[in-house]
Amino acid sequence: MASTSQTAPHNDSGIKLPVLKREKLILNDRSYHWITDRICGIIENRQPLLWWLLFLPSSLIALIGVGGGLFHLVSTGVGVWGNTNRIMWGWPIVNFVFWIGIGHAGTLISAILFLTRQNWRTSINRAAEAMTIFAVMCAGIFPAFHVGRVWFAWFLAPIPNANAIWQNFKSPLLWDVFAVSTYFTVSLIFWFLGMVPDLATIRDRCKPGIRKILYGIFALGWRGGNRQWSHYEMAYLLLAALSTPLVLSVHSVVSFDFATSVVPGWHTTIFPPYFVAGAIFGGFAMVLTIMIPARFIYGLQDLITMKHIDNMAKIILLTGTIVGYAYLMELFVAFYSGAIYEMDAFKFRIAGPYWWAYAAMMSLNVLSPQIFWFKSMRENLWVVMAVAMCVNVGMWFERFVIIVTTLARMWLPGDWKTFSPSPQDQMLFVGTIGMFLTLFLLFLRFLPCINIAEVKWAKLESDPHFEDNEAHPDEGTEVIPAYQHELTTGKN
Amino acid sequence: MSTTRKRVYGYLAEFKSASALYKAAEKVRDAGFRKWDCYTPYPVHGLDAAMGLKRSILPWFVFFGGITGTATAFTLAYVTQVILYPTVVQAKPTNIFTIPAFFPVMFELTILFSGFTVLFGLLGLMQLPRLNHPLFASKQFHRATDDGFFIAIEARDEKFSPQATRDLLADIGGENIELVEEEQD
Amino acid sequence: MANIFPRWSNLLPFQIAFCLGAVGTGVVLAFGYYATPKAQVVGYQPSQPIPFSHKIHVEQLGLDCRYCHSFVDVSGHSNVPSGNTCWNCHQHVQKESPKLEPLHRSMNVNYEKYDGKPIEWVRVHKAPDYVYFDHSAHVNRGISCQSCHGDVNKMEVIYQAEPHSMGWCLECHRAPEKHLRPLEEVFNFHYGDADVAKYAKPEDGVKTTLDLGEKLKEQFSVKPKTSCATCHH
Amino acid sequence: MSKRILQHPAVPADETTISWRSTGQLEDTQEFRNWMDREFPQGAAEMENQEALETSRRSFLKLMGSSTALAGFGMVACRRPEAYIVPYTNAPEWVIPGKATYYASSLPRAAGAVPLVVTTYEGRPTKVGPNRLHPDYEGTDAFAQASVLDLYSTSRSRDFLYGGKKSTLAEFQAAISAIANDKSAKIGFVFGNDDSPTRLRLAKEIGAKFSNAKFYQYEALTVNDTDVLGEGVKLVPNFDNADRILSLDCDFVGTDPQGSNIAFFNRRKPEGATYSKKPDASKMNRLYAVESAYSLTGGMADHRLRVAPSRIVAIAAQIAREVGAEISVDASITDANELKWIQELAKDLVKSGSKSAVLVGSRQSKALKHIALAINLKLQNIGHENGLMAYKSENVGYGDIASLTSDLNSAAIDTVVFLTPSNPVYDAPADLKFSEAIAKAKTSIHASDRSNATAYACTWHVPATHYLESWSDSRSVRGVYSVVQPMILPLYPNCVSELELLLAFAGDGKLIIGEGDKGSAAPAMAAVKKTFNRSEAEWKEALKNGYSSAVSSYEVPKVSLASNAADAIKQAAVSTPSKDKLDVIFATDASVYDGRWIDNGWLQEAPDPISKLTWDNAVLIAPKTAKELGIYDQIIALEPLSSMIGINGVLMDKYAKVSPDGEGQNRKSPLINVTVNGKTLKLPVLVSFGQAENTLIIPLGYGQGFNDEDELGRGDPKASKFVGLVGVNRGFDAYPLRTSATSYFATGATIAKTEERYSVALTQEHNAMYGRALAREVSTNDVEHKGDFAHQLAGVKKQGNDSHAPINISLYKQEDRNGKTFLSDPLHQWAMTIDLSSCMGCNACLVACQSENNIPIVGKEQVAKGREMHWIRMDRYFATHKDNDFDPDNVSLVPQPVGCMQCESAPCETVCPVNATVHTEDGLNAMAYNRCIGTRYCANNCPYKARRFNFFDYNKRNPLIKNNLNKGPAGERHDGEANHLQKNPNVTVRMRGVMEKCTYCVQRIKAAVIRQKRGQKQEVLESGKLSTENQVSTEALRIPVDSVKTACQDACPAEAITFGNKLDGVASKMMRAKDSERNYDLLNYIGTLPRTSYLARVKNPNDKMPDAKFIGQSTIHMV
Repeated sequence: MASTSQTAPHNDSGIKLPVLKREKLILNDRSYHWITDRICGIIENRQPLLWWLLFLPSSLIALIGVGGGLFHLVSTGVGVWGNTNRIMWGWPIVNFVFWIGIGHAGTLISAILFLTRQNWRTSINRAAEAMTIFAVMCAGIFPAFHVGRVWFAWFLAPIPNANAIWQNFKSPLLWDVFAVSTYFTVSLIFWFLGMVPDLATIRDRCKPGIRKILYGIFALGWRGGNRQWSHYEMAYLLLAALSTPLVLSVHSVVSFDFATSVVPGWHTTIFPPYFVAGAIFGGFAMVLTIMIPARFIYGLQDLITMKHIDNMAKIILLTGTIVGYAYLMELFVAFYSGAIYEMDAFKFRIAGPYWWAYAAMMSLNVLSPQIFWFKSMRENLWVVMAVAMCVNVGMWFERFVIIVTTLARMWLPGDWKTFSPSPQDQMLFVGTIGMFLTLFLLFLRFLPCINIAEVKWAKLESDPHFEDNEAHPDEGTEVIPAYQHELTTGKN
Repeated sequence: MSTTRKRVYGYLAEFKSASALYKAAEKVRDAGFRKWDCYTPYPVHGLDAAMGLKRSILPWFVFFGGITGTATAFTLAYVTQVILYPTVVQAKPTNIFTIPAFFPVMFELTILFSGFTVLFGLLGLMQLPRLNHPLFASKQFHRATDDGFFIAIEARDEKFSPQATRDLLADIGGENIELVEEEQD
Repeated sequence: MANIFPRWSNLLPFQIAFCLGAVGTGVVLAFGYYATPKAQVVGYQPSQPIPFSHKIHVEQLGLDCRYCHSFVDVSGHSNVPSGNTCWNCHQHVQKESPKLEPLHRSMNVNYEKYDGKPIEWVRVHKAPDYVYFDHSAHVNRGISCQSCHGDVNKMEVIYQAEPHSMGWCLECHRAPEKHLRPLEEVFNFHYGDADVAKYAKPEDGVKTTLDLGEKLKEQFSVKPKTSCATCHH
Repeated sequence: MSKRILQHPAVPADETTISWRSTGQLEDTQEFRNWMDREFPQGAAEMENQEALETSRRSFLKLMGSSTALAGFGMVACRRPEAYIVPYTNAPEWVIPGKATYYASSLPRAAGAVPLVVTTYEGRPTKVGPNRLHPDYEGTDAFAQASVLDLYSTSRSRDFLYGGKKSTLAEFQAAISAIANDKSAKIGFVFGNDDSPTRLRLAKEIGAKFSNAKFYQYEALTVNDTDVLGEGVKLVPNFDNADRILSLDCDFVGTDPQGSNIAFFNRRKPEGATYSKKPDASKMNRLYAVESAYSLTGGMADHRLRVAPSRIVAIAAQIAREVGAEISVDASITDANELKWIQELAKDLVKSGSKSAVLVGSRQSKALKHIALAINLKLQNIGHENGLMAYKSENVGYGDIASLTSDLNSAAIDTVVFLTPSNPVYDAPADLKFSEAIAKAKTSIHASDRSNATAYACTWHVPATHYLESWSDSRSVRGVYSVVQPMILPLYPNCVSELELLLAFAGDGKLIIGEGDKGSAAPAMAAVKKTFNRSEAEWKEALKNGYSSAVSSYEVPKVSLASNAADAIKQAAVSTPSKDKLDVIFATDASVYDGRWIDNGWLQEAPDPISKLTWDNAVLIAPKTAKELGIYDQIIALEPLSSMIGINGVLMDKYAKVSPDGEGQNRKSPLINVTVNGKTLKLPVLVSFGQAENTLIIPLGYGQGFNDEDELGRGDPKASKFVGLVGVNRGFDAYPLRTSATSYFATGATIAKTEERYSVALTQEHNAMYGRALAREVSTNDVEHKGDFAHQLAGVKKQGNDSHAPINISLYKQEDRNGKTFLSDPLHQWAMTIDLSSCMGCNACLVACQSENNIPIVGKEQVAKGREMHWIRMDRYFATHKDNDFDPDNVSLVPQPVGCMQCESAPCETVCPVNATVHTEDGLNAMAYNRCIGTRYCANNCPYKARRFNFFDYNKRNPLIKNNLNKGPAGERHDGEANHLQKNPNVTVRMRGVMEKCTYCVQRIKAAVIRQKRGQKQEVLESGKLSTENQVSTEALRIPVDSVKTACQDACPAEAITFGNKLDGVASKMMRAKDSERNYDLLNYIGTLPRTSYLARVKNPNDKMPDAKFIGQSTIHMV
């Protein structure tokens, strides 16, 4: 598959480059031009067959699942879903929280890692941000169409009306509306601004024609002058600074939907940190799920190196452990409350009608990442991929446990009833997965999936004082090309 | 080939590496030019100093943008919830003690407004979008977004002289020096 | 390489932005006007099967509202007079008038086209189905017909004078004094500051209808509610 | 201001007839149009038409007004649809458009007419309530409440049928005049068991006219006591005087009414009927119940003994012996516990002597009735001052179904007229082979409002009027003369009332329907008036009050043991069932009674009070028996133990796991074959707690017709005609198992398991409280604490979790920025109490709410999913004292109606993003439907789960058609618009996607408040002074104490619900109840400050009884 990745390293700057004593983020002394070529190549060359094999089915699923599903829903009523008078929020909200969670890693990588000067982020942040945008789009579908009268959803917008009535700013749901829409908008800005220089690159490489014009328009006439760069860098820094609290706030606000209620099992102060950790956890898992195949398909092993994967695995291990702690703390808080309702809520989670969901959540989210304590496991891509998939599933189950299990056994036993999802429920969820894949594949097809400018900047010689180092001769460290490394460890 | 006289934009010179560009920039700066710029495929750190650029004022825009957001959210919430039509929900007060409930929205709008100020403030400062620019007419300029490092000195600069400037660029190591002229359309 | 975009394109983005802005504002304004009940119903003046003139009956003949709308202070629903109410007079008065043909149709047994079918008046004032407006609750507490239906006594053909939107209702529920009257004046379309003297002494500081309204608000302990269930159930 | 003059096309004269086609398929008939003209002779009431009929609260008026529908469209569609106001031409008296008119009437039935007050709007009845003026006021049960729906039922019979084919009035007219003029006709009339003086008079006239006329009385589940007490005599409990009551399988509060229970329930309240006294256990009555399966009566009982039906005679006999009545029956009680129980019971009865009452199930064997009578006579408790009263009706001299059958077979009669509400071809005992007998008749006429099995078996079917459409009279339980007057002319012009038909026979055979010729008085009314035969003034009075004391009521006979009693008792079969000789009880069903309510959606959807089953019947069986018979491989427990990690015995605890039959829409009960009397019936089985072992309970009245959509493929094109959309494919018909000998219970039944399962829709899947002390009970006679009642009362508020829950303290003051507090209304602060001590758990409140608040039915599938819409639901909990060693399987039953609690600090409100549900100044938790966008967050956050969501357009799309709801816009609408005529015009009809819930009947509150203001104005004007010289005090605007009744409260036959204004203080019954020590808040722990509170149930056990120390303790000593 990764045929294009086998091109031999060449160095057109002529001179022998001494290297500082640290592992390079870009292997094999790739030149600026090589980087440009390789990344733009993805867009300019014909897509590998695999791309079509993924794109066609997923777009079809998206069309039927989301398009068809929503049509039936709106024309007929929320009753087509499995929700009942007992479980008023069923799968739809489970899926909403699931997707919103995934939508966190992107901005996190771009913003927090940027602020903390983690240069290794440069080669994954673009894709991660794209993922964020698409995940939030998928997430948005659920709450939006979840309301019984979606044609009156504009009641949520504080616009003056003849009824002289307003929204209820005490409602966590209203906070949610503001939080999610803000998050989406800011992420979009962040993503787009980050792409402008790369769009210019593509523009300048295109043959004249419609594509050149389109890229030209979106590149806004970027010239790469330093008078632009200086503002641009500042803007990027600011956005990062803004997004960091934002990304933390969004899932906190989502968790308020539960934490501020009186429902036993929801009414917990640890929800915000617990949800945020969970979101980062799930988000990184999804990044890995998508990037590992992508780097093979497009031969980006030199840009997305084992170091990146290793780092992400470590983050998953950390956040996974935090989430595990939260799970246990919940139990303790319930026990400590001394209230039968609280205690039962968790008793029923563990061993009640949905014990399997709880078991799945525990094993997939808390146990599976523990394998990352071992370096060898972090270096084995199959393992990493497997764990990432486990976490994706596990996080869905976490939301299922929180929402469905709790509502099915609330205060009055006389009103207990279990929940069963309708086909439309499942259709829509699968549909959003299809939609997510479709959008991501289109992104790979038409937009630079790696931040060209930043990757170049991550090269050592990008430092203007680089040549000053010639003073003290340094042969640099021997580095095995990443993909050879994989050939030895990963493929068995 | 057109016979009409073209307006000169200025000189465009290429440099072989970021370091070379850096050093050259310092010289151009010292030569006292104002209307010139370095073109690089990625942000070369320290180049601002080398060019003698001041720190971007964008943060100030954003600061005030953010303040506006906070104020908007607070006014919106307070006026509608406490003054215009206070509704009784879960026996929660509709007076100053209600304000904590407004914090999430206030926070979000602060971020949102700041975000927009960043976007539009930046576009303003970079004077983008500008789809047409004389430099695009240059044969080699497209490498500025790939692996080329350029300096362009504009003819509008009062220190500009067709010969001296060209020599200057040559001295500081500029290659493929090119006189960029604006296209007629 | 050459410029892909012509020079004039540099202004394009700004032009586009400007146009969009203009259009957007226009749409908002348009919506703001047409989406409000005012635009929809105020001034709604359909033609009626019988060109009944409130002006003549109220202003010239001085009929009380309740002569025809007999249940307005008893029922939540202000009734439109039954055919025989009209017939009482019009079997004697103006009985030749061609305008009254529909009345003859439904009431006059001797009329050759008599069919006994009721007259179908076109509805002018309509509260939405989810709003429960009770006439008697207002009329009996000193709110005049005039407050909601305008100067009916001046209307040749009846039309809707007020928006009847929720916001409009709330205005009065929050400040009823503007509309409160002595119960005797509820059906008087000429009520004004001149009449105040009848009910209060100027030396008490009660000169205008508003002053009187303030006074009555206390006296009748009028405390209109603005919570949902007041009108919606 | 600009005036838009819009010219509208004149409405063509023929518009009316044209656009009738546009409304509803079903009412689009000539008859319906005619009816319209006749109902409003001079043109319709005020009409209007705007939006879709369905979502309009004025549907009815719309329907009427739709004669001019669409006239304005096209012209002004862009603005607003043209609407017309169509006033009366001649305004009828009494009708004020927009105001309800109330009429007194009564619902005739076998156990005595139910006195009613009927609410009508512009001539259409929308709601029935009890008539409190009536001497026999008894509240209303679910049947009475639901009866109004039958009037508008779309499956009502509209046409004459001849041999099952549509026929006409004219043909029928010809047919009966032939019979009526043949004096020698061998004609038989079959009446119901209700007592109608006019019918009696006409029957006599007919008897005089036709030499060979015979008269019969038949209702499937009604047995009169002729052989025991003498003809027309019945014993009626006199609960005011009954201190000790023994029910021998007599469900007198439920399906076996014996008269008004108001007094009984009032004496369940230790503070007295009006909560005005100190709690005093000695003033309470004590109920002993001996029964096989849980009935509501058993639920109320202080001491309950569960025995198989075939042993009840033995128990009764033993009691009789202990009491000292000399009767001989070869049956003895071996079980020591039982014996002790019986002895103490007997002692208690003897002690109370004449202040006791022994009631026996009306369908029980004669032997048992004799024994009961013997006991009563011994106790000398029959008489005015005593526990029982005997009454004698003149409504006697009728043959029964057996004699009818033999007369038909022997051709003693060849013409038969069925006027009974029952359905003999369907529900007559199987051994009579009634359908064969009826086929022998030359002419058979069946008059009913349902074209059921009998209708098609007869030569003629006559569409009968509903009791709200017809003139008649009836007698309540103690014989008080009660009028039945029509609220409305027959909805369908062919409908004939019972009296009209009889008049035709009595007269020259001319059938006059509705009003007389040329508007002369209706003949039926004339007939009733003739029977009444008093002055015009008294007649008017009778119509006004709904009854007349001027007419003599029942006489009081002397009752004595029948001569043949001894023999009858001797022959009494006493046996004991075993797992291969099971007892079967053919029970009266709480939803369809004997099957006559099969087409009533409200009743079908109202869950069975005990099993919580909707839309079906099932055989009930005790958990142990179910295990023994191998239906389940473990004993189904109240709070099943399950293990955490699969291995039994490891970490066993109550994890609220799903029952073996599944839960919600996945619940499927096993089907078993029940074989008895040589017949076999396959039906689903449900485990029922507190039921006697080796006993099967099969409710009757279901399975009347199936079409090809039936889950078990029982489709039958012929039978499917017998029922409407509501009644089709419902349950299983047990009548074929039933013979005249075993009409109540049979012995020797066997069952066989099948592999099949059948989906059942339960509204409550978990029967226990899981240690939560939700529906609390206490004992007057707490044996462990030396019978300290005070101690028990003091503990009520501290039961369960509340024993250690800290008090909730609010951080902030409840006020707005001007310091105005929230619950600021100085006039009214509404609140409610529900007294579990008198609440028995019937569904009257639930159905009353449904008819008051336009609540739609949703159908079996939706109920199974858990989407029923009842604003007030009836939770029913079983609980048992953790170390009950007397009979641990005899769990106690505590019902708990749950509606919106109107929490002062309501969690639902704060989470609504659009302010659709907020609090009002007078303490209501308001719900603005038109603001709701349906996020359903409120319902999640409601701890009581009192909120209901319109998942589909239940009011628009017919939920009963298979898969119809999922078709959305393509789905079929409700067939016809008649059901919209029932809607309450003062309550919005909710559309899909909207949340709804109980609002304390806010429409009634508002009406009362406005009425009060109107009254104020009158005073002001009458004062003669200028209005401005009058001071209207706040107090003057407060409505009179307890003058508003919510629908549930009004309906409640147990007066368990009180509602009122907190600011009235102890003047209000509600506040006195709240001051009771028994008063507690449900889920007080959350601190929602609910305005609805509960009064703990008080059990009044006899401390001598062996089970005394377990009674009324189940929520204190929870398992």
